[in-house]
Amino acid sequence: MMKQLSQRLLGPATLVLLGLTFWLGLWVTPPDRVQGDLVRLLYVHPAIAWVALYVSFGTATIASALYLWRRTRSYVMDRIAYCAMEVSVVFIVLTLITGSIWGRPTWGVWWAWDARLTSTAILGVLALGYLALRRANEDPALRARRSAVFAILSAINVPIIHFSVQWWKTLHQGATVFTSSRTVLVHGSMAWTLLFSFVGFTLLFFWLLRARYRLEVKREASSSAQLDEALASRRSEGTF
Amino acid sequence: MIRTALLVAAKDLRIELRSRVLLWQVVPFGVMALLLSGLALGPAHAGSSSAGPGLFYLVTLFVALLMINRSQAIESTPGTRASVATLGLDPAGVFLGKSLALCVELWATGLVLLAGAILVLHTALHGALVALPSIGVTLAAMAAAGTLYGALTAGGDGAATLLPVLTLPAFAPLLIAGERSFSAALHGGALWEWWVILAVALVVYLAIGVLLYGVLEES
Amino acid sequence: MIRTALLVAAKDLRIELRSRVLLWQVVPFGVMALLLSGLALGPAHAGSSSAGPGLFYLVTLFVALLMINRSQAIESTPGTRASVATLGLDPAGVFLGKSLALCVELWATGLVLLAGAILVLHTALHGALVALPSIGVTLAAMAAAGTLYGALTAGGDGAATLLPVLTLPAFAPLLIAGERSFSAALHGGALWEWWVILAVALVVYLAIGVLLYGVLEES
Amino acid sequence: MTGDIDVVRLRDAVVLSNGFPLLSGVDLAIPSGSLSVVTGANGAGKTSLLRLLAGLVPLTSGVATVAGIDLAEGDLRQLRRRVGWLGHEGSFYDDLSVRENLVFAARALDRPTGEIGSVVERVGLTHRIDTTTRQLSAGQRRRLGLAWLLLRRPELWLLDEPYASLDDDGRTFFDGLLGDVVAGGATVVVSAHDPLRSAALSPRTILLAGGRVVNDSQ
Amino acid sequence: MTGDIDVVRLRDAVVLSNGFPLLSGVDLAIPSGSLSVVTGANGAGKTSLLRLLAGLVPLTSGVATVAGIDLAEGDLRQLRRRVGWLGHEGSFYDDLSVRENLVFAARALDRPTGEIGSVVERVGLTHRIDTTTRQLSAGQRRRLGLAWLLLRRPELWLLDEPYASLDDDGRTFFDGLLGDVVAGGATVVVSAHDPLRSAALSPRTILLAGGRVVNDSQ
Ligand code: HEM
Ligand SMILES: Nc1ncnc2c1ncn2[C@@H]1O[C@H](COP(=O)(O)OP(=O)(O)OP(=O)(O)O)[C@@H](O)[C@H]1O
Ligand SMILES: Nc1ncnc2c1ncn2[C@@H]1O[C@H](COP(=O)(O)OP(=O)(O)OP(=O)(O)O)[C@@H](O)[C@H]1O
Ligand SMILES: [Mg+2]
Ligand SMILES: [Mg+2]
Repeated sequence: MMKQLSQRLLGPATLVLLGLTFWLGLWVTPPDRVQGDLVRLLYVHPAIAWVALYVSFGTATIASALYLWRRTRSYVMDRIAYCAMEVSVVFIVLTLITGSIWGRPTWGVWWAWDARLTSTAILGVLALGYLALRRANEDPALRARRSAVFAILSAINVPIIHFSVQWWKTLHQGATVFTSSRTVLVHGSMAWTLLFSFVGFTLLFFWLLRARYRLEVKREASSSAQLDEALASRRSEGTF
Repeated sequence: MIRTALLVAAKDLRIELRSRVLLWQVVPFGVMALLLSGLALGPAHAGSSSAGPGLFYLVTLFVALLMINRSQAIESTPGTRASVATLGLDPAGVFLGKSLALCVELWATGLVLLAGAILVLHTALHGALVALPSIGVTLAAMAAAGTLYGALTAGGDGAATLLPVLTLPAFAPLLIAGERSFSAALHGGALWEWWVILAVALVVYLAIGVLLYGVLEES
Repeated sequence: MIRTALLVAAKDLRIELRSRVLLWQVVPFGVMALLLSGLALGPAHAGSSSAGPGLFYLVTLFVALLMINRSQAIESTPGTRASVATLGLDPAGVFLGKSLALCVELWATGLVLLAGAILVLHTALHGALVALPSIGVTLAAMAAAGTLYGALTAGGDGAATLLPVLTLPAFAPLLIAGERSFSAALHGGALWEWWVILAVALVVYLAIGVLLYGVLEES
Repeated sequence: MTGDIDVVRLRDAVVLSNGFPLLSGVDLAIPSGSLSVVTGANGAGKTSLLRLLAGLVPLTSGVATVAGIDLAEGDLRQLRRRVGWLGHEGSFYDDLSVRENLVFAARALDRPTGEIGSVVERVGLTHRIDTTTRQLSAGQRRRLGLAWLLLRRPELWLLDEPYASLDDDGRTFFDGLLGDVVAGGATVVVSAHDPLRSAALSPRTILLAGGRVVNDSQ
Repeated sequence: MTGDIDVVRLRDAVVLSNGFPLLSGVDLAIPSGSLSVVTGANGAGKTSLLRLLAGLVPLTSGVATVAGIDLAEGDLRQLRRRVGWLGHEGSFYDDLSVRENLVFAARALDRPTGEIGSVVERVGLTHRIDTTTRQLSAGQRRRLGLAWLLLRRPELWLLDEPYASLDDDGRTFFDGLLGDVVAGGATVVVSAHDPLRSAALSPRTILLAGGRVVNDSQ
């Protein structure tokens, strides 16, 4: 009952929160002293990056680990990992795009050899590699095992991205939202907008994940309907 | 000759479309190599746009090696070689066809890599557009040379590893001319001479291929 | 586990010695690539010894890819896989053995390339010697990671092209750490932290390999 | 040895490859110590069945137990150690010689390498013992495959068209070998298009069509 | 058609590979329009002989003429166009389907692609016509090889162990095909370990041993 209700509410809640974020971000919050209206990207880029790195890649990694662990091994986990990784590609690309858009006016270039930028791009290639690896393996069990191992190996990159700003002391913004002292360095309406954007994009992720998962289940179901047909035609071979 | 060339090119491209090796594997590899080259050289070097053309060609070169390799691998499963040999295809046509298919694939990959260079290495968009024709010719010459050298190393053991050794020296002049003309397009300078060199190289490789490909095929 | 590892390593090294792919094909490729990278970047960049470590590692990386590829190709003729699978070798041992053989080969090649870097890129001899241990660890980590990723892509179609895509990003941190510690050895700077990162990477890859290699093998 | 009486037990076993059913529901029980021949038209599923039993292709649905190990859940590596496989392309490490390949197998199995000479003698490859495997003729490769199996002495022998490319001597030797193996208590499943020649062997014949068993002489 | 009466004429033909004599001096003449079976123990040199005749391995010494073309000096490509080859591994472009492979062959030979359907029908692959070659079973590959040859209709058919991995139907079809081919005036040389089955065919038998002819039924 609760589960159904929360599922039913996922879509509307996402829409409401994201709508609120855009409304607050574009019209209500003030422009920044230094950045001017560019600061409004603050309500998009960090939240998307957060979802790309932690929420979606994290989901994929945890699901993969659960698949590899014998006690929780099931294709449900494999499917979740796969769908999360696909959605993750979308969010990584969005991170790169919003970051580039922000970088052009602030740094004067679309791209820089900054450690965070490069490692984020590498994460994108890893996610694509994951999808390519799935394509190359046809046996479902082997595919699930191999891609799970690969997802876990790839996850090593996530902390590297996070700490890259400290380790390499480069161009990219240091921790602003999640500082080690956990005090938010922005205030008032901006803080609320930021909060909404994080929650909103996180909900968006789960919404997309659910949609993708259902599609995958449907695809598998339709292929199991095809299976009966395939079995019948195979059995009739050679029995003329 | 032309008919054979088209037949062979269509076959190679169809196999590529079927297996999607290019889309899923070679292109991401190129993008990755671009990122890594940038990293390996450190921000100081990579950022300076004077390194852009060099890196672009270096990466294209490695991608081309993968693709030449694949282009030969298609022909060299044990049985294929014998069955196809007995079709008695015109070697000049086979050469042109395989070059053509390789060229199309290289162009497609080259465009992606160029976009990457513009985004990642700050190569000026305008300069890149000016350089486009010279890049096209360079890649075409690479395709022709690669097909030639691919046939040279085909069949033997470890073809995959022998190929680069032979091909790299042959690519060196192309690489230099391509890089210089790209740089010239970016920073101004004489475009003509490099153009001529590249076009001559293309014609020479095509001519050698048409004349000698038959000799290279396993007897 | 150790017995299996030694058995497998001995077998791989013997096959390499027999076919001489390393000596005749991979090493010349590396040297050639070193020269070409120097050329592609133009005298201004290549001559400056600050690019030396980066180029050295970039070339080593591509050489390593060829060697990983070869290391997997040995196992994957259609029949071999089935026959060897029915020997039921301990996967952890197979992983260690193949890593060991690959590591030995990479070390040998690395030495040659380092000599090339000293000669061609004017890398300081003294600095190179100081960097030697860190290079050794980096290459060992590459061997372990490469074996792991090699198994990941084994058997599927187009394994040869999928391998680099998956391996390159994994090598990126190794490449950076290796390059930085090499640079530190040349120009002074903290060596320790890179050492630690590299050693941790090596241990992590070995541990993952020993634990999970069996999972990756074709069922 | 397994505790079971049946070495192979399949119920409604289905194997899919890219959505195509290689096996479309096989029911089969093979008792330990027996000799069975699997026949059927080209594409009937003989090779697929043997590969399933060897743990080389995954079971999609149904129940399958081989040598007491459940194919869906059990330890396939354990299983593979107990079966012997001779495929269409019985190839090994192409760059190693006949002797080196067998030494590798013997070491991997903790067998004394002293046996190798006599095994090679039995399959008639003594004059080619130092030839690189790549250079062997088709029949010689098949013989090397037999040597590999003789060294391993598996519980369950799975042989895919063993007659193909063996010469007359080879076939006679092979039939003799089968007799010995079965007499020794191991189980043999052979796929073949020709009936076995040896009159001394009276195998059970399993006929496949369309990926399942349509006739069974037992 | 050649002007010669003998399609194949070998005198003391030697083929070396890495210093090892695959053929150690073969004398042989095969008249046009005949059917010959090459037999011999494993490693006797059957495959090597057929590969020599197909122009796939170079002649080291001696004299060899096939279809009027001198193997040492003549245009091998010309020769290859006139022979048909079916090897141990009758494989084609693995990533193309049966149909696509045959279309490629037909185009390459300037044949109408309309024939393909009927050729595939004859070899019994109609239900697999759109299957990727990689996925075919061993016998189906062999059948595709036959289809390839039927499309080419060569002058000289060189078939290496064609029976291997064909099922009963396949062999019957194959024997019928051989009869037609020979009746049509083409020459066929087959290597085989089994005698051909069809009583209607009475081939000449050439026995090889140690890389040369030791017995010839003619
Ligand atoms: C292509 C360019 C860019 C990429 C790939 C990128 C990537 C990322 C990633 C991955 C994160 C999440 C880090 C984490 O939470 O551990 C992030 C956060 C952030 N980015 Fe960017 N970024 C780019 C450009 C920019 C630009 C130009 C700015 C502003 C000048 C910017 C400002 C921020 C801020 C404020 C955060 C939140 C930081 C925090 O609280 O940890 N980014 N970015
Ligand atoms: N993905 C696929 N799509 C369609 N058909 C497939 C696919 N994969 C395999 N097949 C078919 O499955 C069958 C495989 O059968 P298998 O190799 O087991 O046959 P077999 O009985 O060993 O035949 P042979 O006597 O020729 O060796 C073949 O008919 C093959 O064409
Ligand atoms: N380089 C080499 N060194 C030693 N022996 C070699 C070499 N190359 C080939 N051989 C031998 O040459 C012979 C090749 O014979 P071929 O393949 O023609 O035999 P075949 O009559 O077709 O045998 P099969 O019946 O097994 O197919 C084999 O004995 C093989 O071991
Ligand atoms: Mg079969
Ligand atoms: Mg033979």
